[in-house]
Amino acid sequence: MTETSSTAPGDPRAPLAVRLRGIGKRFPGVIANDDVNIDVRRGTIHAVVGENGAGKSTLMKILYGVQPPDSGTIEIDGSQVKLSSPADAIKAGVGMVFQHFMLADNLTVLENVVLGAEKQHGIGRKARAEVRRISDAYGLGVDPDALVEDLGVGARQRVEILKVLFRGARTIILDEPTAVLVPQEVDELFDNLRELKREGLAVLFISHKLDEVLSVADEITVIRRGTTVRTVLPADVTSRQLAELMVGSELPSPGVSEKVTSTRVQLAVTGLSLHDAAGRALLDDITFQIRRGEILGIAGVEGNGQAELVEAIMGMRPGATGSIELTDQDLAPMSTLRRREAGIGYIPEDRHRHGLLLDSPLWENRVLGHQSRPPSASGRLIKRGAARADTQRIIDAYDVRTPGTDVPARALSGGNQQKLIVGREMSGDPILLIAAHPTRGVDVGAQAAIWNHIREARAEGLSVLLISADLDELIGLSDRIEVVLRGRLVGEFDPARVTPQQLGSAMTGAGSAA
Amino acid sequence: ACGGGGDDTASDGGSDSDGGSGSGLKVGLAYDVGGRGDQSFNDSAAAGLDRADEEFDLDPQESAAEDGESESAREERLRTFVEAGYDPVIAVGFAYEAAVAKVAEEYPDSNFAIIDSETVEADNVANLVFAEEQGSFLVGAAAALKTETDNVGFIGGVETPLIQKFEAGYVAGAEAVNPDIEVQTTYLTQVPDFSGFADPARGKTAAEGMFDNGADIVYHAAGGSGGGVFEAASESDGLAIGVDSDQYETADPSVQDVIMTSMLKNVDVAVYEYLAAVNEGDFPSGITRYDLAVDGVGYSTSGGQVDDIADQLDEYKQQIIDGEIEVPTAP
Amino acid sequence: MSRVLRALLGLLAPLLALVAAFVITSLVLISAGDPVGEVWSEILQVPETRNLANIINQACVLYLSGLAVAVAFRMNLFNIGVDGQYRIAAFVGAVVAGEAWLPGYLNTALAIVCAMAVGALWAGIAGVLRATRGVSEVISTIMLNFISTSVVAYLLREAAVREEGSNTIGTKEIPEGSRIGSIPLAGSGPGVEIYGFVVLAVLAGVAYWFVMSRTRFGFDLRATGQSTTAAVASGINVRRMTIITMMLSGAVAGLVGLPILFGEAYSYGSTFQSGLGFAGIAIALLGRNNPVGIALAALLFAFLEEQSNPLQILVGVSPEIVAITQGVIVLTVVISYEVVRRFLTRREQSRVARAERPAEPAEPAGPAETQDQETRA
Amino acid sequence: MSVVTDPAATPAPAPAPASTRGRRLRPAYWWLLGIVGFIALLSLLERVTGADDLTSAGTVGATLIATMPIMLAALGGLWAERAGVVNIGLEGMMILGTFGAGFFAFTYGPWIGVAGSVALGMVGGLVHALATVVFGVDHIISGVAINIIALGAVQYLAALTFTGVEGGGPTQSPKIGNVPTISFPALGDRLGEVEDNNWFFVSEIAAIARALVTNLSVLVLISLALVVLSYVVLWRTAFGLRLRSCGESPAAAESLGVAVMRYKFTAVLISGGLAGLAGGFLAMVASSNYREGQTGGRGYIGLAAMIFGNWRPGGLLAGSGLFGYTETLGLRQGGTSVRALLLLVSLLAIAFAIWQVRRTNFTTATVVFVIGAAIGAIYLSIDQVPGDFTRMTPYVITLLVLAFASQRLRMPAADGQVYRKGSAG
Ligand SMILES: Nc1ncnc2c1ncn2[C@@H]1O[C@H](COP(=O)(O)OP(=O)(O)OP(=O)(O)O)[C@@H](O)[C@H]1O
Ligand SMILES: Nc1ncnc2c1ncn2[C@@H]1O[C@H](COP(=O)(O)OP(=O)(O)OP(=O)(O)O)[C@@H](O)[C@H]1O
Ligand SMILES: [Mg+2]
Ligand SMILES: [Mg+2]
Repeated sequence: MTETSSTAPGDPRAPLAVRLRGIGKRFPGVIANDDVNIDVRRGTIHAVVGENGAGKSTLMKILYGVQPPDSGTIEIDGSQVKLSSPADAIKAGVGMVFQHFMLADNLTVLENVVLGAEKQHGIGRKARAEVRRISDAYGLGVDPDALVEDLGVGARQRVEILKVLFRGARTIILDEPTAVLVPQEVDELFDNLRELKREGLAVLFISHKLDEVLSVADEITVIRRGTTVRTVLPADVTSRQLAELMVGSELPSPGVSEKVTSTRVQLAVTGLSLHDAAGRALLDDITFQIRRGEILGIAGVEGNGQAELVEAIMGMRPGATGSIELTDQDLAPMSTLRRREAGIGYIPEDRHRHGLLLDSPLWENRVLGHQSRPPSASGRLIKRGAARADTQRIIDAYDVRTPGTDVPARALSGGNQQKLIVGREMSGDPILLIAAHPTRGVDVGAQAAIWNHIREARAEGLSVLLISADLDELIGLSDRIEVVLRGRLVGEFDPARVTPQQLGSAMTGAGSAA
Repeated sequence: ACGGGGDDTASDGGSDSDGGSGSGLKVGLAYDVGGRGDQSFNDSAAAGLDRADEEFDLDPQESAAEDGESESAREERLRTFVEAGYDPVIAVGFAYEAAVAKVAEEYPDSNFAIIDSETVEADNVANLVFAEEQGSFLVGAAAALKTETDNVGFIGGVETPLIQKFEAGYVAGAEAVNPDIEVQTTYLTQVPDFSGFADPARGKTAAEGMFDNGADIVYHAAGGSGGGVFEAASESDGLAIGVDSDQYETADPSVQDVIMTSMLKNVDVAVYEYLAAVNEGDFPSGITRYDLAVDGVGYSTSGGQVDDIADQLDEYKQQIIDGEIEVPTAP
Repeated sequence: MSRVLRALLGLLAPLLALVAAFVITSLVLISAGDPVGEVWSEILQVPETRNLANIINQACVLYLSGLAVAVAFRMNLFNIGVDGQYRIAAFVGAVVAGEAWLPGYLNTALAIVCAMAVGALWAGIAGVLRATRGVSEVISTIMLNFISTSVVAYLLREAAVREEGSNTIGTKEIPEGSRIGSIPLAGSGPGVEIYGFVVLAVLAGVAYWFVMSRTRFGFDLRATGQSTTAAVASGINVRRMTIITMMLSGAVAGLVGLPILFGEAYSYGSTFQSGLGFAGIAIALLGRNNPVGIALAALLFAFLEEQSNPLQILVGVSPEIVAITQGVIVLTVVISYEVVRRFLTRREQSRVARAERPAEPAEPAGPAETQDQETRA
Repeated sequence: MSVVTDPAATPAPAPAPASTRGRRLRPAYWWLLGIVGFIALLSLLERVTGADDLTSAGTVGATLIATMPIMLAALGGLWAERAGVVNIGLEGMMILGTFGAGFFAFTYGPWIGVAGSVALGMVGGLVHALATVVFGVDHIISGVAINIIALGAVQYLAALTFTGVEGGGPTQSPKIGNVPTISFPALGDRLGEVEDNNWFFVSEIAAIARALVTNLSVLVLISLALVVLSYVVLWRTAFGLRLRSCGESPAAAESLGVAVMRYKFTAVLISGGLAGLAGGFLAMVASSNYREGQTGGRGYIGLAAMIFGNWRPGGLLAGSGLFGYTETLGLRQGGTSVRALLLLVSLLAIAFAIWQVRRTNFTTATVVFVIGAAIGAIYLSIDQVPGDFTRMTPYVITLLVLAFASQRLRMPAADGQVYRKGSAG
């Protein structure tokens, strides 16, 4: 996509919306930010990129008053400010959409929006009208009286943006807003951003998806190890150069993997259906097979049955009808544990909720899901020594950055937590790996490593069911892609020939399946 | 719960002289849950002690049990008294039954008295027991004589065999007067929930229920919950019968007029008489039964509401004393 | 190095709490005008052997109660119902033992098994309601406590034998041969004995430790407690675990009354000690669900109870003052653990950070610490 | 510590759309319908079984008195938990309230007594707030500790203050004055006549009205007003929205500039004050002095009533009302009234079973039918429920109702979680 912005990128005449100078922030033992300098001009989209843990979120939190900086100055619209709480930042016209949604599920959209800004329009009719007005003006399509828990991710994202606009923010921070969106939603979001930009707002934008960054940003600042490395114009760099700037060295070229798909079917799902209590179909007659050494990608907008499909295969959802066979064994009568024992590995979508015991040491997390199998258990007893040793093996093999096997999982950064989970689920030689968003929120380096591990295992005969919102990942990794829409499989694609745009329209039901 | 005597310097209960300056008879009194000031059973024992103290100038010390405490805590309370030189030690309440038996054996040279239990047999233990059923019989008869609806009530605090004795006597007395009388009975709680002795709100609700259901006189053996019974009686234009001591004298003036009579269980007399004997150098042992014959139980007349039936009641009393009427001890 | 430090800090926290409790209690005493010095010298004097035996006995009972609560706590279940469970179980145990269908210690064993089974079933009601109907175990166990009071009262009256002239009722006495003998406390005269059941309590503690930390069942239980969602994903049947854990907790609760039953009272009656279940909650919390910690907490509580008992007689101060001490200890122990934990977490994090950034030696966490929001919070 | 149903442990069948639909309908309308239906049901039951104490004015009046302390405690729980702090210390704060009422009302008169009970409850709330909000202590631990401390402190203080006072002792205060009551004797008598006529439904309404115009304590009115006030403040004001947001998602609230800690702190203080008032009510209105052990676990019951009421003011009023009602029935003419309830429960169970059959849920249907039939058989075979069992009625009924209804309960999402400042993001 070529740059068609109305404001010239880096237009020196545009006034500075944000001017950060010498920002420093230390956490015990960590320098999260060190001498960060960024200028953001009004009417531009300014992207910030960097590895996991580079300090992007920390910097944004400082700009939003969540955390105080140790050093440095912040100027907003030309005047120096001291932000000691989000309230100060909101007053200064800064709004932020956090990396993880900041919404109260059990409150309505309206309540979520007016919270903290009740003085503006009250909490009643006037506020509702204002929400409607903003929603219409920017085409957000948000119903103020809907319960947030009933909304999908895309709608939540728009509520977050509405929150910011409602407060009349002139400077908007978006921390990884696209991680959970499908291409169409991303495009919509970007259209919204460009609209905001035209109105003279300044947007700070964080993403690990460098193509997106190049397509939407007017300027890009790279952060490495807490410090600003360089600010570049998107026209001047390729995504590979950008990645190398982030990492500080040359990226290894991705190894070519050979396909060894055999004809033996390892997983056969036939006529799988599932209904919710109200009788709506969550899964509707799903049929597919995965052969030995094959990676089947499932593409779909979140909430179209992916989670239910995974849970049905894992045996975590009672009530599914149809048959699921793993190497000719019927899985139906098996509990989740027995299915795992039969050779299913499972990388869950939400690692904090489904993958880890955050307060338990790493070695206990290694045991999780393998509590009935060697090396971590023998009979009814847990073998602590063996579990520790095997954890160490995973740490070495998967490059999990941790001082040891006894630290609690919570102490690891997201990327390292993910690597531990991948290592765990790959151990015990599974036949089938169910990988839901295996690299979500993981930086490019760790991402490549995880992909490599999956490819290597495939070469030895592992079948993989890959679910991902990252279409590049799907296309790059899968042997075959099925698209799921409203609980049904609506089309199969060959990753060698399909483009993300084609996939995207199939996922939203816009274009009929190829 | 702590006995009042402990704070003797701060309190003006006038219960005891300053430690050591008395005649030297060191008396220990171990109360049941509630302790001095419960306006009920324990207070009655305290009154006996106070009277003895006044007359013989003792050196008393008190301590009260805690709710749900262990057996060893009760034993230890007695031992502490003995070890600190208190002799005799009076245990108020059947809960001390096992503890007294054990400690009395450990200290054969010390003397003990226990109220409401006759199972402990030892040379150094006096059992002071009461015929509550006999007193209750009389107030039951009084209720039956006074009722205009032939419907009376009984409210027990906690359903224990002791309180059931009150019930049994009361019902027997009422039925002796009028075999067709309706007697409503309720207990507020059951062991080990002793809050039935301390919950006037429940007492009031239960009594109201009885008044609404046609009763016009309600007898309570519910300790502190009795206050609620009196209030209910006052609000429902009914009458109530007090228990243990003459509650006409101790209850709040606003409910005085509804207290028709009280079943007297003269724990104070028992304590006093025991201490009087001890003061004489005599350590009684074995069972002393306080029944109608010795005026150990009875009914009160203050307020004058039962004056008109006094003759009939005295007749029943004589029949019981003569053994013509055998009052049951269990319902 | 970290282990030693950890241990030292682990000791520091309770010590801090004791000091805080001491100070606060003293302040209360002073402001009420009570003799502080006498109170403390009475409480803190070395207990006589007789009192020591009482302390151990009482601690044994409290320990079992704390253990019962802790089993459920480990799975994030809050069993407020130990009180009802132990009473109904002790009653049934007493009836069975009193009937003496089997001879000698077989009878004892049968009664213990029955008591545990009844405790398990009673707690199991809450477990089933939680697992199948989603009823919060907090409410159901509170309700079951009250219900068990009525049930036991009713059954006791049905089963009671009453000695002539006694105002208590109780179940049939356990025959001599089925009682659990006491262990004389070393170097003391006759009559100063501790419950033989103490041995069983210690065994229960060892079993608790072993099951929790060494077995798959214990792992599943703890994992479910930490995160139900992760437990489900790892193949644990959470419903089943909920029911089993509640039943296990109830089974341990079934033991609570038995030391008293077999070592001292020999029957269940109206003066049987009550309220042990609630004490168990505080003790489990104080002992941080750790078998040794629970033992120490039980000993501390029993010590305070025993030593405060004569306060009224000897010093003239209401012994309830130690309840304040106990409560303050429970509260301040957590606060000081929290302070210590935050300190350790910070250390842990700096270690992790160093491991994550091998190229860049992390700076010592000096002034940055004051910026940490945790210290401000 | 999860105090409440974990939805993951019990995959709730409750469909989102259905609940949304329910939410859209006017709750006031449902309430009215429910109350009218309930009264009609009771008056029918009364006719069938002859248990005429079910809806007498006396029962209604006593129910009001029995309900208020539980309801106030539940309201205290509501304030704390809506702000995300579990308050198991309600019992202790209530105990403090009973003493506060006893001491201050005795010394300075009834209204100061009310204020005193609130103030002492707030002291408990303050400790809880300091521990949970400031020091980040686990809410359960703090609550349990407060219960221990409060009990000990009150016993100690009572021994110190009431010993030797005329009419008082270490375990009780002297009699204290009540706050004024409202009575319209003439109206009450007229209503009494209507009640005595035994007209279906009308007499029952008259009985309720009569209870409301006879000896109605002002504190009852204040308590009921507090429920309404709590609803208005929590659901209709900006302050309430902020407070609730702290219980739903403190991180979101903080990210929008809400001073989470301050709101939580305030909420727990108010919670303590309400629990204290519950104790004060017990000491001043339900009885007329402080007595040790007076609360009898009502704080815990209040907590249960709040959960029962789905963390809503109307719900907790219903929960505590059900509790107060069944307790009152058991205490008054338990034998006959509770027997009548058996019939009701039996019929409801059978109806439920039939409904389950229509939903082709045969196992549930069978189990529930058998239980219903068994209860019906008990009803037919006795004419008085023994005392031991009437006393357990409120607890059994609560369990039963929860067993059938609790899957719809939903607690504040961040309830019980320790929140640290700066966790936003
Ligand atoms: N509250 C905190 N306490 C201690 N350390 C922290 C805290 N927040 C962040 N850090 C540290 O600061 C570093 C920067 O974290 P930050 O979240 O800003 O990274 P990021 O660039 O946003 O990473 P990602 O791309 O994964 O979102 C992390 O490595 C982490 O170790
Ligand atoms: N509130 C906090 N308190 C203590 N440590 C924190 C806190 N927040 C973050 N950290 C630390 O910061 C590091 C990174 O956390 P964070 O969740 O931002 O990782 P991440 O790489 O951004 O993961 P993800 O991509 O899943 O967001 C971890 O080491 C964690 O221990
Ligand atoms: Mg980030
Ligand atoms: Mg992050």
